[in-house]
Amino acid sequence: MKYAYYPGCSLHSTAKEYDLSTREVANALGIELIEIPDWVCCGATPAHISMHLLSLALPVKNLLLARRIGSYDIATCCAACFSRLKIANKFMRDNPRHRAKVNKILGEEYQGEIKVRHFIDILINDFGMKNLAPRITKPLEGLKVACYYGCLLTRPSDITCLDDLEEPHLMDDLMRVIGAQPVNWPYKVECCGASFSLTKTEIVLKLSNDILQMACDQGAEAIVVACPLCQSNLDLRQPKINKKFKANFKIPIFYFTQLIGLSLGIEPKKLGLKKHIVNPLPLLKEKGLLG
Amino acid sequence: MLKSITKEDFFTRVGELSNDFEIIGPMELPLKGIFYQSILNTEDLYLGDGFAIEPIKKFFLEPSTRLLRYPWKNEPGVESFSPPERERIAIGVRPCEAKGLVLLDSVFDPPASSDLIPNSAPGAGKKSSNRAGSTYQDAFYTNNRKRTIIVGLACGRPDRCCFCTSLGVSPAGTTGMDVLLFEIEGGFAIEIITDRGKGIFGALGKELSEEEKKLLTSVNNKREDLLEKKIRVPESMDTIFTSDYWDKVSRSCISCGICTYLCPTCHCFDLIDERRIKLRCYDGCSFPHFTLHASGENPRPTKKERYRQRVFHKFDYFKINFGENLCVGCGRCIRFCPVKIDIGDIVDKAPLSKKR
Amino acid sequence: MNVELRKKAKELLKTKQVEMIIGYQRGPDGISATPVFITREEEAENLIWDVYCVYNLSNYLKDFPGKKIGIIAKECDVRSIIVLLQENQLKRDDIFIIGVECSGVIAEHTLASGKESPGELDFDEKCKACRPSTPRLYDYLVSQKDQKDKGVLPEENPYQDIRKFEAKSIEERFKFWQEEFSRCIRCYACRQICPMCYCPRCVADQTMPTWFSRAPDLEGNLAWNVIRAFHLAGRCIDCGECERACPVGIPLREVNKKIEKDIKELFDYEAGAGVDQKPLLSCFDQNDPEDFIR
Amino acid sequence: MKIGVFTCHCGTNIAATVDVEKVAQAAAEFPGVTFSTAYNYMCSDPGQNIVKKAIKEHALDRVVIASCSPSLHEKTFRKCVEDAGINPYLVEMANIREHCSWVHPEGEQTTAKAIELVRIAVAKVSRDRPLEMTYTPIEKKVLIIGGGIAGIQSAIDIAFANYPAVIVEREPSIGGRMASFDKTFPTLDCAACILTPKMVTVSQSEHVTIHTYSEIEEVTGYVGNFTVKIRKKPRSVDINKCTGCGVCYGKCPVRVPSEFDQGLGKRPAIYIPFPQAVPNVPVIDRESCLWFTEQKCGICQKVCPFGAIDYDMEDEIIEEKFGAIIVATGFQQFDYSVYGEYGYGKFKNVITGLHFERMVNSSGPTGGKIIKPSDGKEAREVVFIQCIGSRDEQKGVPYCSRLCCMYTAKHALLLREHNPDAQAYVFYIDIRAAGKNYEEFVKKVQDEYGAIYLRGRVSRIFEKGDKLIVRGADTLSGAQIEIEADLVVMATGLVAMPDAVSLAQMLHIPYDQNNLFTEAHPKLAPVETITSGIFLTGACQAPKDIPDAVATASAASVKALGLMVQDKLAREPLIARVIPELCSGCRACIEACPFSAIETEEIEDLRLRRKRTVVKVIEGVCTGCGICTTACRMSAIDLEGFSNRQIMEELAVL
Amino acid sequence: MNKSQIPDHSPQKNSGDRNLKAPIKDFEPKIVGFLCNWCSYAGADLAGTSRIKYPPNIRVIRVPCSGRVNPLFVLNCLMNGVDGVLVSGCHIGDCHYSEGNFYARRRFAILKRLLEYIGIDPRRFQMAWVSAAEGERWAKLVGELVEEIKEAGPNEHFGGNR
Repeated sequence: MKYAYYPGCSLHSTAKEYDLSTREVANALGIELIEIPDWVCCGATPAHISMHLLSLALPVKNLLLARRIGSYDIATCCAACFSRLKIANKFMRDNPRHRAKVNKILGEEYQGEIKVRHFIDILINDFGMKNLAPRITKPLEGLKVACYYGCLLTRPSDITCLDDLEEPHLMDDLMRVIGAQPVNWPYKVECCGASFSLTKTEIVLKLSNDILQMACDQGAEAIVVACPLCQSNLDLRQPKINKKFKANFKIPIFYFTQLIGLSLGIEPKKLGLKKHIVNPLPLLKEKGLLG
Repeated sequence: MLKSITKEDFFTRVGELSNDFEIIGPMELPLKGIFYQSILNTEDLYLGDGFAIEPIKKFFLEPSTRLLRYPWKNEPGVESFSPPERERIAIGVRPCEAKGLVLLDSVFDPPASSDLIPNSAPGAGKKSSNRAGSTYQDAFYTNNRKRTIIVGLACGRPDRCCFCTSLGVSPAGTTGMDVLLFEIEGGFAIEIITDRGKGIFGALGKELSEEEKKLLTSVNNKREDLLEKKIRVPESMDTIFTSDYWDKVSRSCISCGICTYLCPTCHCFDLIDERRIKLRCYDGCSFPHFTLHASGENPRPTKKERYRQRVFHKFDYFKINFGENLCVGCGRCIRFCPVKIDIGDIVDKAPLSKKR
Repeated sequence: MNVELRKKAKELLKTKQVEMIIGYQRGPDGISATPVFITREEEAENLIWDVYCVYNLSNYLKDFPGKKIGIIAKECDVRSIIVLLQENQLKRDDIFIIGVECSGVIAEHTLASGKESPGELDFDEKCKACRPSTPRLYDYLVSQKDQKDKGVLPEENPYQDIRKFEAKSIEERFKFWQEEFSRCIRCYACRQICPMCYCPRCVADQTMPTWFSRAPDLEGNLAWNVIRAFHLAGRCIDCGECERACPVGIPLREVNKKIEKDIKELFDYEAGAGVDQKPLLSCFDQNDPEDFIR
Repeated sequence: MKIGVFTCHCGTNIAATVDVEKVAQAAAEFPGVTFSTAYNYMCSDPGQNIVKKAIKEHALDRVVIASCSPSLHEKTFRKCVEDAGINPYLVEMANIREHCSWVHPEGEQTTAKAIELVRIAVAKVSRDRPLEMTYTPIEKKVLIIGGGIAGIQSAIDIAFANYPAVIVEREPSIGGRMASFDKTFPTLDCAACILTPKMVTVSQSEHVTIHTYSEIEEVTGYVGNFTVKIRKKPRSVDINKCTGCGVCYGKCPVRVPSEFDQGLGKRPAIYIPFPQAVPNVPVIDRESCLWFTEQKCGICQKVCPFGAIDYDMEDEIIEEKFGAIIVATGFQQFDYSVYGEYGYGKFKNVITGLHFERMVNSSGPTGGKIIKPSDGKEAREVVFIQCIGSRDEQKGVPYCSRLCCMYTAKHALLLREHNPDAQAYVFYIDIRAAGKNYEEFVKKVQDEYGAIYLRGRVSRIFEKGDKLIVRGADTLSGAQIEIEADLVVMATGLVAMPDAVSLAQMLHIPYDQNNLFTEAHPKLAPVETITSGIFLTGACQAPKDIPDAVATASAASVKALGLMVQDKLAREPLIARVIPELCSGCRACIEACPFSAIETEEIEDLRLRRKRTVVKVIEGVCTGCGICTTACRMSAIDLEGFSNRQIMEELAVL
Repeated sequence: MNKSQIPDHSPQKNSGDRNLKAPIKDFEPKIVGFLCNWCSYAGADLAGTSRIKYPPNIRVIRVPCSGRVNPLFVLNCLMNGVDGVLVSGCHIGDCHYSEGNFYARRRFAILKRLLEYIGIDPRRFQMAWVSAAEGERWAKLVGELVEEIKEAGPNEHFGGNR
């Protein structure tokens, strides 16, 4: 199993632990990720609100770079990268006018033929949960998690084609396989306010507070995410939320890859568990999952 | 009279003649083939070894002839078309095609009344001539014959479909010709056969020396040897009329009109009314509707009957009526048949020994 | 593979699964192939299949109604069988399709140039627009293991020539077709060899009314050639037989392909796609283009 | 051929710009014309007498009238020449008024055009053929598919006219959706009180036969002569022996959710769907009956005093002939479980309007109490969401279901009536209350019953404790709203029955992209289909409330009765005609014919000397559109009155 | 019987010796319109009852439905020297027979492109939807057609020998 790996900017910076854990998990499961050499920006927020053509040309540039290393599907973890690459593919397939323009800019013929896959998709559909289950050496028994999918993983559903639009369940399925206990909660696809992250932080605080509150109300001890922006909003902003709403959240926010890594018996250090603002180690210790 | 002329002289003369005559001759269309056409520039004339796809027949028995017209008026009335008054010279006609015209004469311009074309008499000594006894003269055909001088071209390279010698035609035959050209080094040997021929080319060229004549004769004799295809033509075929041989040989026939339309001797036609004009158009016995009656009955309902009709008309019925086979061995029907049906083979291999 | 072909043919005849097999045999010239109709086992030895087997034999199926017929068919021939099935001209149970894998056949007219071996000969034009392939419908497949790689490559854009011609001026286009059609002698070989031209009485032969002139003049020839192509709209599967049969070299495929291209563009319709396909002109889509209507 | 040409001055209407006398003179020169004249008003009695007299005196056999548009007087002159002894289809009209004198100035050109128009008409008439009207017999019986309120009303109307009607109903009882309603808007009549008498009337009518628990298997034939196969499913109870005493279902040990009560109540395995069922004969649900599932029990058979229980009953197929068919198959509720934001149908306390109807019904499963299905406690805060599935191009149907606004208002009212402490919240997009007293009703619900109407969509529902959190927007105030509700009622839209398409194909009637049956004309033929003899009523054509369903039912009955009262069905002979010798049997025409008026037949082919299949036109069904004539490549189908020869002759003289 | 002799020129027709029709300046085109009975013919009637003037160049052939118009009719007109052909039917959705104009639209979309490909001026074959209420539109349409075909000039390729 080989994939061209597109980490994207977050996974090389703020979400380093997502990158680390993804590589560790892939390595442990024998999934080969070849990082696309010289990859560039995926065209997320700044590009797609300022210049449509640029927002297509950037991801296509990456796809073309990937094509050079062989005909592999592209694996990506960041929900925003996933979304941009998928959207670009759709335009290249269905819209001859845009296709012509982009191809002219990049000087190469591309018709949207490369498949873009989220790492969740790869784990579930290529590797398979049946094959994953026997590899679990340290099931995360007793850990109640709320799987939070955010906005870009499933929307728009005709482009992402990943999971159920309103009631996604793929991450819940994965958590069940590794022995954790996903809670049933209604805020799986609520907005975390990511788009206002820098401009109107108070909105983010409000929305993220609601999400954290709902997760706790439903008995979750941790939240699992698949998007660096979700993670940073829920994790990084917890102290501020506590201050503003006079709350006392101390709920760790994991990437799903980190928990899978733990269950596979990978050392916590290698999974970047220390890079979180809300320290997850006390919880894991309490649950006896670090020994 | 045998003379030799240079190509240059010949074409110059043709150019002069084109003032008074319409010149018809073969022209090569790239990638398409050779076609007889009205020639406006003498350079367009193709006098090589290749054969025209359509025979010269189409200038005599035309693919469609407008016969008469009845205008849309209350008063009933008919206006007939008169044949065009224009003199023509057909150049590059092959011996087989010229022989074909002679055969057509027996139908459309019977010899009894045709004194203008001396060479049109059917082969002497045959058992019967014109048993049909027809004296009908077709105004359009006769006019075309009368007003067209035929300048033939002896065949230099027959192909694998040619079998004229089996039908008594020679690659250098003069039947039906006014003039016959032989390609020789540097020009043509030209044989003037009739007075009409003499009238247009008589003043040209120089007599051939005896030696040259001898050479030409020997070349001519060899021409016949170049033909690979030889077939046995039976005197009569009526013993095998009911044989299932016809079913077998006609199975792959697709019932198109190529063999009949391209045949130098086929002359079936249909009378058609179109927009108050009566037209005579080619028809062919190979078509499924050839003998379809108004009642819906067709005495020749399948390919078997139709193909047998074609062979019998050519090698039996016509012989009974006019004493000759209605085939000159030009090979067109074999060359252009989309499914490679070979009438020569079929006649040759006909199981005649089988008694009825 | 000829061995396999003959074996299968014999078996079919022996077990009386079919009464006759329509196939190819070597022609009298020793090079080209001609149709052969086999009813006895021993005759099956004459069967061949190679690059010289140009003909679309499905045209003969209509000659044997009610009989069980085995037919040797390559991909393009099978497409025409599918159209005939669509149009109820054949019963599926009456025919046994011996499919042959085809990687292109030769252009028959080049045989006249004296070339003989497959290497020297050009592939037929029709094969350039066709992917070398296995027939889409068959009852038994004779695969062509040894010849697979000799196929012609599919043309990048099958309608390139058509588009080029469309770009010419209207006068040029008229002049071109006027010249081409002027040679037409109305022998109807194009019609007779076409498997789709099975009308009991073609409109060209009808007299009540006479639809267009039967004389081989400009009007008659143009009307005939336009109507021939039009009546094949959505039915022509580009076996190229009409163009091959034409004795005067009219590029009939260029008319057929034009319609093929148009219906693909306008209605996303491809002839011979499947037995259950509706006839192009007996169905419609609410959203068919109508930018040409005022 | 002796053609008479009659040119009309039409006062000065034609004569002002066309030299009429010149036209008449020119016409005399056309071939076949033996008489030509002009007159001031050709359509007047004296004018028609000129035509009749000329026909007699000059032994004319074909007539051309050069006057106005055929749409005005073609029928007049057909009648006129018929009176004079000529076949009425040997007349053609040259429209020299609407298409000439009125649209062109006076002058040579206009007269020349008039002459040419006459010329074309003379050419056409020369190719006319004498034609006779065709007649087909009519089977005097009407089939009604569906025994809901629309079907019942149709049957009553047809029986009233003393013609037989047959109702085929899929369920064990007639009554349809209406039987499960509590009250009806806007008058709040009790649905059962107004429906039951009709059910009784129809069941007691000597003219009506009811096949319940039956379905349509096959329909062949055409107007006046439909042959229908009806599959009678095995009821397992002999309808002739059973008296409806009810002993059997009292003793049945099985309890399963009741379909009639939308699963809110339970019923035995042998049951009648509701107390007023017609026929009042139980049916055994073989999927839950112990006799059929485990081959034991058999109590009902033992207790039945009449020996009516028959476990061995099998499917029975009966075949009947009908002259007309009324389609009244109704609708189904939109399945709201496609909406993930509303919980994919998983929340117990999210129900549909029909659930609510059963709950609010005092003889229903809750005895008229409005409860939370999850725990049976009374619901106080109830949110109603309108346009579920309606007006939603992505997941639902694009159209408005028309009655949801009204029944939601009714529900809000009934809620307050049954529980004065309850509060109704209604989320809506628009209020569509176009009907007699409808708007007043909605207003009353808002003003007097305190229902809170919120204009906006609900974006999400989720469970929190034993409450449902309903989050939505009030677009009028711009506020986001969250309501902690006990119960959410979905005003689901009306959509086509799941098998509507297969029925339409069986009947050869068209259906639209939403699988609703298509009427012949949306305005002028709203209950007809393009297949003559088949009529539509009720919600199978489009969502309809009860008054509309009843109105269309009566309309459809009148249309069907219009056929019933005729001895024979007269059809214009201007229809398609097959020339079998030219037909290849390719069936392109059958595919193209919008009326299914073409079928195959086998003929003996003279030319080929064998049998082969060709097509033929069903005379009673063909409407003469001529679509088949162009679908046919071989021109083997021609159209009488506009035949190929006629049109080609018209073109030949241009 | 009235019998007279008329000369016939070359049976091998060349387009060159076709008699040219009237000079383009005074050219009055002949246009044939196939009109469906229920919409377009009624629309033309309405133009009449409304007394809307339009050029007299059009000859109307009444047919029940645009789906009745055989391409052979159109071809016959063009081959016999008619300068322009119009097929007019009901607007989509209005067909009296519900589907006829759908078939016509499909059929003539192909024919129109084919005729253009063969080199026949696209102005010579046109299609329109005219409803029974569009008398004005009918008159305008005929006016425009006549202008367009005047620009295209006489259909001199065909029908010269008839």
